[in-house]
Order: sequence, then structure tokens, then C-alpha cells
Amino acid sequence: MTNVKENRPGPEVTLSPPVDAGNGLKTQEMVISMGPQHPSTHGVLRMELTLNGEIVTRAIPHIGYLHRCFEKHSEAMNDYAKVIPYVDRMDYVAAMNNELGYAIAMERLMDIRVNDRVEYIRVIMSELQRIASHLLAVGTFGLDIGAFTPFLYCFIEREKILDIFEKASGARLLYNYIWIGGLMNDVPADFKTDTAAFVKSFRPKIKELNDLLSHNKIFIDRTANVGVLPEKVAINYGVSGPSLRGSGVEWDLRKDDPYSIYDRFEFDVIVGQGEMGTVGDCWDRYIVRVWEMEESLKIIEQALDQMPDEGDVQEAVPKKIRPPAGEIYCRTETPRGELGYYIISDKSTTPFRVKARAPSFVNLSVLPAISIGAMVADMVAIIGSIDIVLGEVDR
Amino acid sequence: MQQFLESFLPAGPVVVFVFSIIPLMIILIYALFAIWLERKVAGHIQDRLGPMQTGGWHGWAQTLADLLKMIQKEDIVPAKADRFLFKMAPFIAFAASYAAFVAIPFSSGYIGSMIDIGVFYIVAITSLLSVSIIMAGWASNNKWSLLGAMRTAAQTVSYEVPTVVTILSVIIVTGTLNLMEVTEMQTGNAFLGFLPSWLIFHSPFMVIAFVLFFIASLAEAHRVPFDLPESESELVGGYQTEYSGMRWGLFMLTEYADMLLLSLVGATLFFGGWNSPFGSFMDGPVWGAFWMLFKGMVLVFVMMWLRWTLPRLRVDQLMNLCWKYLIPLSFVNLVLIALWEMIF
Amino acid sequence: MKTPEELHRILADKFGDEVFELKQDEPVAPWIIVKAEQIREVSKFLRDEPGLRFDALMCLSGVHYHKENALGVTYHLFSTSEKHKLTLKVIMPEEDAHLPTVEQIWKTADWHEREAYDMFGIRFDGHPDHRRILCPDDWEGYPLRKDYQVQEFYRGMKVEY
Amino acid sequence: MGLLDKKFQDSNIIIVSLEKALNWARKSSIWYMQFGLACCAIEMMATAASRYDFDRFGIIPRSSPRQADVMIVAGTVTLKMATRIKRLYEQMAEPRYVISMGSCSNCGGPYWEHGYHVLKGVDRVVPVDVYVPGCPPRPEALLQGFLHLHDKIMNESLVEGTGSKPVVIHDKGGDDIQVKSAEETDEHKTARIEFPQQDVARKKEGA
Repeated sequence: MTNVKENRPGPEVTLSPPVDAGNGLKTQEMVISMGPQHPSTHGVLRMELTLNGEIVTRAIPHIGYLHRCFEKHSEAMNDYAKVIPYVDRMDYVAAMNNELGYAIAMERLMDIRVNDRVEYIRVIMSELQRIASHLLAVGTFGLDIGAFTPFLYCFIEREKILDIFEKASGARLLYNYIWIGGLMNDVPADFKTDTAAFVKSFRPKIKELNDLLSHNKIFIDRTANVGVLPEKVAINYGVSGPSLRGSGVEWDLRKDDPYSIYDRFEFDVIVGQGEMGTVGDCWDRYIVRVWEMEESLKIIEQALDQMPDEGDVQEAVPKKIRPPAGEIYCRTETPRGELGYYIISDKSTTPFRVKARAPSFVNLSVLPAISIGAMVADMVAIIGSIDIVLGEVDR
Repeated sequence: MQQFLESFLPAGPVVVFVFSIIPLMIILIYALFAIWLERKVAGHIQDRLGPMQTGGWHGWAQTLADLLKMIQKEDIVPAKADRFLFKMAPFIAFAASYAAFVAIPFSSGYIGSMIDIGVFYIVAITSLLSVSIIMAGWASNNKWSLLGAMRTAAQTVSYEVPTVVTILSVIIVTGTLNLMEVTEMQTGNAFLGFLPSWLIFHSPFMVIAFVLFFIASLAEAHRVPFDLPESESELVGGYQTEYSGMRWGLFMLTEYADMLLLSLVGATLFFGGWNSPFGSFMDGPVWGAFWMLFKGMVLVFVMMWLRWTLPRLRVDQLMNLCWKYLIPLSFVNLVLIALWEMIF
Repeated sequence: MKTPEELHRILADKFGDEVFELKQDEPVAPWIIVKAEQIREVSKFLRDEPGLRFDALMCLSGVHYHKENALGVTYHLFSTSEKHKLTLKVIMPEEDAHLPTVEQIWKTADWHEREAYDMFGIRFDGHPDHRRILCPDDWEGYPLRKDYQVQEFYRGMKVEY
Repeated sequence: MGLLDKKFQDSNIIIVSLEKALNWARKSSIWYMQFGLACCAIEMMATAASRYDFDRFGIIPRSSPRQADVMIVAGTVTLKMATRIKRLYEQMAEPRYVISMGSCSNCGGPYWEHGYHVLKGVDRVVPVDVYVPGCPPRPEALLQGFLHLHDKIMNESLVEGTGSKPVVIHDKGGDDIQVKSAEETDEHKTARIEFPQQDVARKKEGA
């Protein structure tokens, strides 16, 4: 068999010398190319796996298949507000959270204060988006393990959230809803009742998901003790979000570096306990996401209670966005982790530099470190448990 | 039935031909139905509808359309594939499971061949399936296919053991390998006066034997949670990755034929085969065929149900389950059934 | 928890005043400018020194200051135990932009440095896997430089609309 | 080419009815290749999920290109990915179709101007049958795209060959668009991508 040999240079993969297996037969490692079109790489990730039988001895991720030049676009747009649609398309599964991060960064740079109604709507929207994103993550993770049905159940719930978004912004996936200094428009009149109804209907579904998937024996066998990410390694690699919390680190920017009005809500930071295996295994990363949905529900409920009914959502939207010269690094907690925007302004209306520190990009870089010794099937589980969005990895 | 055919057909090869074509008809019609059913079952389990448009009523013609389409598809053989093996593999796969149907008693009036070593023959001939899968995987010259094929080899060889041992425990009770005789032994109401004298009611250990047999047969048929050879999320398509058009269709047909075969064997060994569950009511050769297929379809349905519920095992866990749990259990069960036979 | 001024003082005491400059006049966040050849030692010191413990590199970004003909790298550091932040900057001339890698200190830098190389052509000496990460390996030019001219064809495919 | 294509010289009544049946079969069983690239992939998944349910039309995903009938190019095609798309398209068995889903794969979408690494339209690499506009298109739009594909398939004939389509070639920018049928142009040339080694050669049975 010929090895898959790309015509692009990469790190030279040296295979182990052939080992005599007796009977005059020889065995040798095999290089296998997983992706960019593979059902479980969550998009267009390519993994170059060196296999010894089914055991992975080396994994090299190749990214960039979805490099859409986000930073170039940001710097080519002649308006800071025009960056928002591109921000949406970065992490397309959690567009609201990305918008929120960018809006907050710009507001800090320009020293804009938005009113309470805007803040509450933003928090509710981004927490709903967090649930939607986690639903997708959990569903596709189940799909990777081979359980098809939970994926569709998750999508049913996700559609309900999208309905709420659609009523508010008109779009299902990429919203352009959170603007610098406000919102695109006010929420519809029945927003509160819709959201409250969703929260009420969604609570039992988490239990259903746990019954169907989380505590399934086969699922636990497949994910517990697989792809263990120790705390120290995670921090050194800069892993953030549920993947870091799965390793037992109590670290959530909503609590530890509060932005917006997150300090007004009571919620717990979910960390991996190693319930089914070791702290930091795939199951921990998975279950952190499941219980975070519950915490998001708590935040939404509190926010719905406290949300003021009056307030112009476009009150603070600047006519011309011309921030003072300076720079800012502002980070927020998206469903995938720490999303940081590094924005340099040179006093013009065009951004001088917008760099997105994408959580998926950083989280994915830990993959080679934790996949050594795993099996091919585990690779799929590990990629699924890190929950990457390639749009964000490649930007 | 053979005599019946011979009464109006020219004797000899024609009768044999007609006789042997019957299982093929059953398989084809069943496959058309089963694939449609699988999609409907999947749909309804997943809170959607499944095929609805093709052919009108609930998409009844869906599989027919799939089949017609597959016939038209281009037949691709990769340039570096081993052409002979690549082309042969699907036929051998289907031949293996088709040949096994010869020993299945479809009704009291019809069995392909009244061979005395029926079960033994089925176990032996279905092993050919794994050979064909290894052929397909190797000949494709694709690493995913090769991995799938290797998994199949390990899986089939391992799970053959618990299957055979559980079958053996049934044979201890029946004392014959001929499935027709096994079925005939289960005629009438024996246990407690109203339960049919099916072997599953014979002793509590038979229930265990059936569960073991069913799990092992899931693995033999490569169904979830043991569908590692073709596991879509890991190996793209496993040994089927490089196959297109009707050759792939034959693999699909084989998979469904295998499901039916193992379900029918299960029905014959444990659920009285073509015997009616209501004693002599609704009995007879025609009803027998109905009951046989009905029981088989129930088991097939359970297989589908499992497929849309469970995740997939990993290859080492698959081996663990087999060698550490199923095989010891089936041996213990064998001994217990033998003791039960001695005492009662 | 230490303020940038305190951190600056600590660094100046350790490495000498002339290689560090604290910029505070611009709004929002102050930063410390470090000489390129010093960045590795400074990083190691910042990570390991008790009381500083910058164990996380949040972000590493390349910047092209085209008016000054300079390329810069910005490091955003954070300490998960002490909870303080620090911004380091390295400014290099455009024609000879290279600096030591910090990949061995923070693994986060691995891919980020490759990205900075890919986008700006900044070379990181001692990086174990120094190649492009997002663009294909046979890509021409460094896209995020302000004077970047996109190539007309890539492998026979027209790049412009 | 499909197995039966161009096996018949003229179209008589038998051929026409045969065609109808075969076209019906092909239209009723479109299996798409799981090929999500970007945002649109999420909407593609949503279309396959319970609310919209692709399976109603007999549309199911296949992960191997060999068994797929249609490639839904869902999302932004980058230059790095374009060569792979071309290869995957070549690996599909004919008759094969391509649906370009979303503005990005139609024409570059929001990345048309400054997207130095984005291919401005997947039709520069593979021939496209149906374009679904939107960023991202709603699931209904994708379903509508499939219905258009149904119409297209129903009008095909065995004599002329199924799965053949006019190839739109962008030779010099967007102004100079030539429309040729697949027969007139060598399909491999249209994309102007040279692969150093073709490890996939197509062998047509009986051809």
C-alpha cells in the first residue's frame, strides 16, 4: 500500500522500522489521512495519523482548509460595525457570543455604556446561544460515538432556540444582532413569554439526554478514561472553556473576569469530577457541557425576572465609530472558551488590527498531546469532546 | 412441496431451480421491505417521518427507487485495486448468506434441503462472509477499508464462539442438528398447559441462551452496537468505502439478508419456527411460513430498534465483551442446560 | 495581583532598565516593550518567578506597523493563580523580523507563532515546527501585511473575483 | 457516465418509458455526500434533522463519495480545499450532481472582495447543477434546491446521457462566461487544476 503523500511539505513523518512478526511477515506503522472530508472531523480538519495497528502513535493536525481571512476583512472594512457580520461567521455555531465579545471590546475601547435593557437582552441571547451551541456539541459528540438519535433530539431543542432568535433578528444562524452600543432592534413583544416557555420545556430534556446518552454504559465505556487532559497541560496549552473545566479547573470568565452584567447572576461553574473515570477525560468534557446548559437556564431565568421593560436599545449606538487611538485585548466566555479580541485603533474609522484569539484554535492545538496511544475510534471521541468549530480555528 | 411441483413441471433441473429460487425471492422482497422499514423505524424513533414521497403512500417505493438508481450508477474499480478480488467480494458475500437459507425450514412444507447437519452448515457457510469482507477490504487498496476488514476478521472469528456454544446448548435439548426436526419438536402446547412448547420456555437457562445468542448474532450481522467494520464516524465506510453502485448494493443486501438469516435461526431455535403460537389454531404449511417470517421480522425489528438507540463499541471493548463475558457465560450456561436435561 | 507599574519595576530590576519601556499614555491597557533577543528570558522569568507566575499566554499576535516599517509581536500574559495580566510587545524592523520562540515556555505559542509567521512573515528562532499553518505551504506572500498583493493564480485557480 | 447512458441510438417509446422510470428512481433516491465546509453545513444538518427531514424525499447522507449522488458544497470553498473538492467530485460515481449551497460557494459570498484565500465560486472547480442562494440558506431553500434538482433529473434522457450538464466556465473574470456542454469541453480541463498523480482512474465497465 502506498502512503498518502501530500505534495506539500510538512514535518517529515518517520515510520518505525519494520518489525519481524514471525512467520517471515513484517509489520510496520501506517500513515493514514483523516479528513479534510471525513464524517467526524466536524468540518474540514485534516489529521495525519501514524497508526500502529489501531493505536495512534502520532497525530498531526493540518488546519487552514476554512481560512476565510477574517482578520484581513476586518482591516479592509472601513467601518468597525462592518466587522460584526464577519465575527458571526467565525464561530457560526455561537454567533451571538462572538458578537457580544466584539461589541464589549469596542465599547470598552470607546468607553460606551449601554443601558440595562440592552445588557439583559444580550445576556439572555448569549446564554440561549450557549445552550444551542452545547446542544450541537453534545449531539455531534454522540454522533461520533455512533449514537444517531440523541443528535436529532438535540436538534429539535435547538430549533426552538433558533425560533426565538429568528423572531428577534430575522436570521436562523448568523444574526448581526448585537451592535456596538446596542442591538439591531428591540426584541419582539412576546420574547419574555417565549423564552420562559422554552426554559420550562427544556429542563426535562436535559434529564432525557442524560438517560439516553450520558449514562449509557457503552457511551461511558467509549468516553471515560479516553483522551485525558491533565490540568497543568491544559493551562500550558492555553485550553479554555468547557474543555478546561472538564480537567477540573474552576475557571469561567463570566465569574473570574466578569464582563457585561454577569456579576448580577447566581450560577455555578461546572467542573469535571472524574465521575466515570479520570478527571479530564472525554466524558468529563462532555458532561460539563450538559450541566452548563442547566446553569445557562438559571441565568436566563434570573435575567428574565430582572429585565427592565423600558429602554431604547439603540440609545448608545454611535453615529460614527471613531475610537481613540489605542489598543485593547478583551476576552469573553463563549461556549468554546476564551474568545479574545485584540483590537488596535489608529484613530481612523478603519480598524488597524483586529486579531481574534479563537478558543477552538487554541483548544485544538492540544490534540496531538492527548491523542498519543489512543485508538482510531478514540481519536473521533477526542475531537468531538474538544468541540471545535473549524470556522473559528481557521478564521 | 417438491412433489407438488414435480406434478406439473418437467422433472429434474427445473424443479430444483424453482425450488432454489424461492429463498432468493423471499430475500429480495424482504430486503425491499426491510430497508424501507429500517428508515421508517429510524424516522419514528427520531421524531420524524422517514420516507414519505416516493411512490405515494408513506414512501413505500423508496427502496425500489434506490435499487433502480444503484443499477444505473457507474461501476468504479479503483485503478490500484486488485480487480478480481474487488469484483468478486460482493458476490461471495451475498452467496454466503444466500446459501445458508437452504437449511432454514420456512414452513412445514418447505425447506431447501433436509440436511441433517443444518445448523452446523449454516454456521460454517456464514463464515464465508468474513472472508468476502476481508477480500473487499484488502482489494480496495484503501486504508480505511483495510482497517474495517481487519476489524471484521477479529470480530467474526471471536463471536463465532459464543454463537456456536449457545446453539450447542439448544442442540443438547433437541438432540438433532436438523432445523426441521428442531421445529417439529416444538409443536403443540407442553409447558404449563397453555404455553407453546417452544424451546425458550423449556428452562430458565434457555432464556439466557437466547439473550447470548441474540447479542452474538448482532455482532455476526455487524449491527449496532457492533457495526465496527463499517462504522461511519470512524472509518468512513469501512470495507464498503470504495464500492459504488450495485456492488455496494449487494453488500447492503447481504447485511439485510444476514439479519433475516440470524433472526430466522433464532426463531427456529427458540421460538418454535413455523409453529403457530396458538397451538393448532392458524396452523398449516401456509400459516407456518407466515409465522416463521413474522417471528423473524420481530427479531429484525428489535435489531433496528437497537441500532437507533445505542452508541458503538470500540474494537478492544468488543473483544472484551466477547472473550471475558459472552464466552464464559455461554459455557456456564451450556453446562447448566446439560444438568437441567439430566435432572428433568 | 500586581499592576503593570509594579511588574515593570520588577522586570527593570531584573533585566536592566534600558530594554524595557512602559507605555501608559495611550488609553485602555498599558504595555511593556521588550527587546527581541530578550523575550525568551523575560518570558521564562515571568512564568517561573514566584509572585508573578504568568502561567498562561492568552494571545500572541503579529502586527504590521507599516508606517514605521516595523513588525511587532504582542504577548498577552495572564496568571491563573495571581490573576494579573501583562502585555508585552516586541518591535522589529520589517526586513529582518525574527525573535526567539517562546514555544517551550507556553505551548499556546506553538500555533500562534506559526500563524504570525504565516500572516506576517515573522520568523521565530528555535521553533520546532516552523511552517505555514493556515495558508497552503506553496502560498506566496504574507497576507496580513498592509502592503500585501494577492497572487493572481494559485495552482491554476484564479484568486481574484 | 452512468451504466446505461448513450447505449441507445434513438429514443423510441420503450426508451422513453424506461427513461421515465429510471429518472424517477434517480430523483427519488438522491444520496448526498456529507460534506459540510462551514456555516451552511449547520443548516444542512438542520435540514436533515427532525423538523425538516430530508429523508421524506429519500435523501440520506453517505460519507463515502463512491456511494453519493449529489455533493452539497455547503460553505466557503477555500483555495486549499478546492483541490480536495475536485478530487472528491471525481471520486463520485456518475450520474452525479452538485448543489452549491450558500453565497460563499456560489460566488465567494461576503468574502468575494478581500478573501485572498477564498475560491470565488465552486463552479470554477466543479460543474454545478443547482445554486441555492442565501447566507446561509434556510433549510426550506435547500429543500427547494433539491426540488429543482428533481425537475432537472426528470428532464434528462438516456440517449444524451444522464448527469451531463452545461459547464459554466469563468475564463477571465466574471464578464466572459461561456456556456458549453460537458461534451464540448474536457471536464478535467475546465477546472484547470493539475493533479500531479491521479491515483483514481475510472474504468468504465463494458465501455
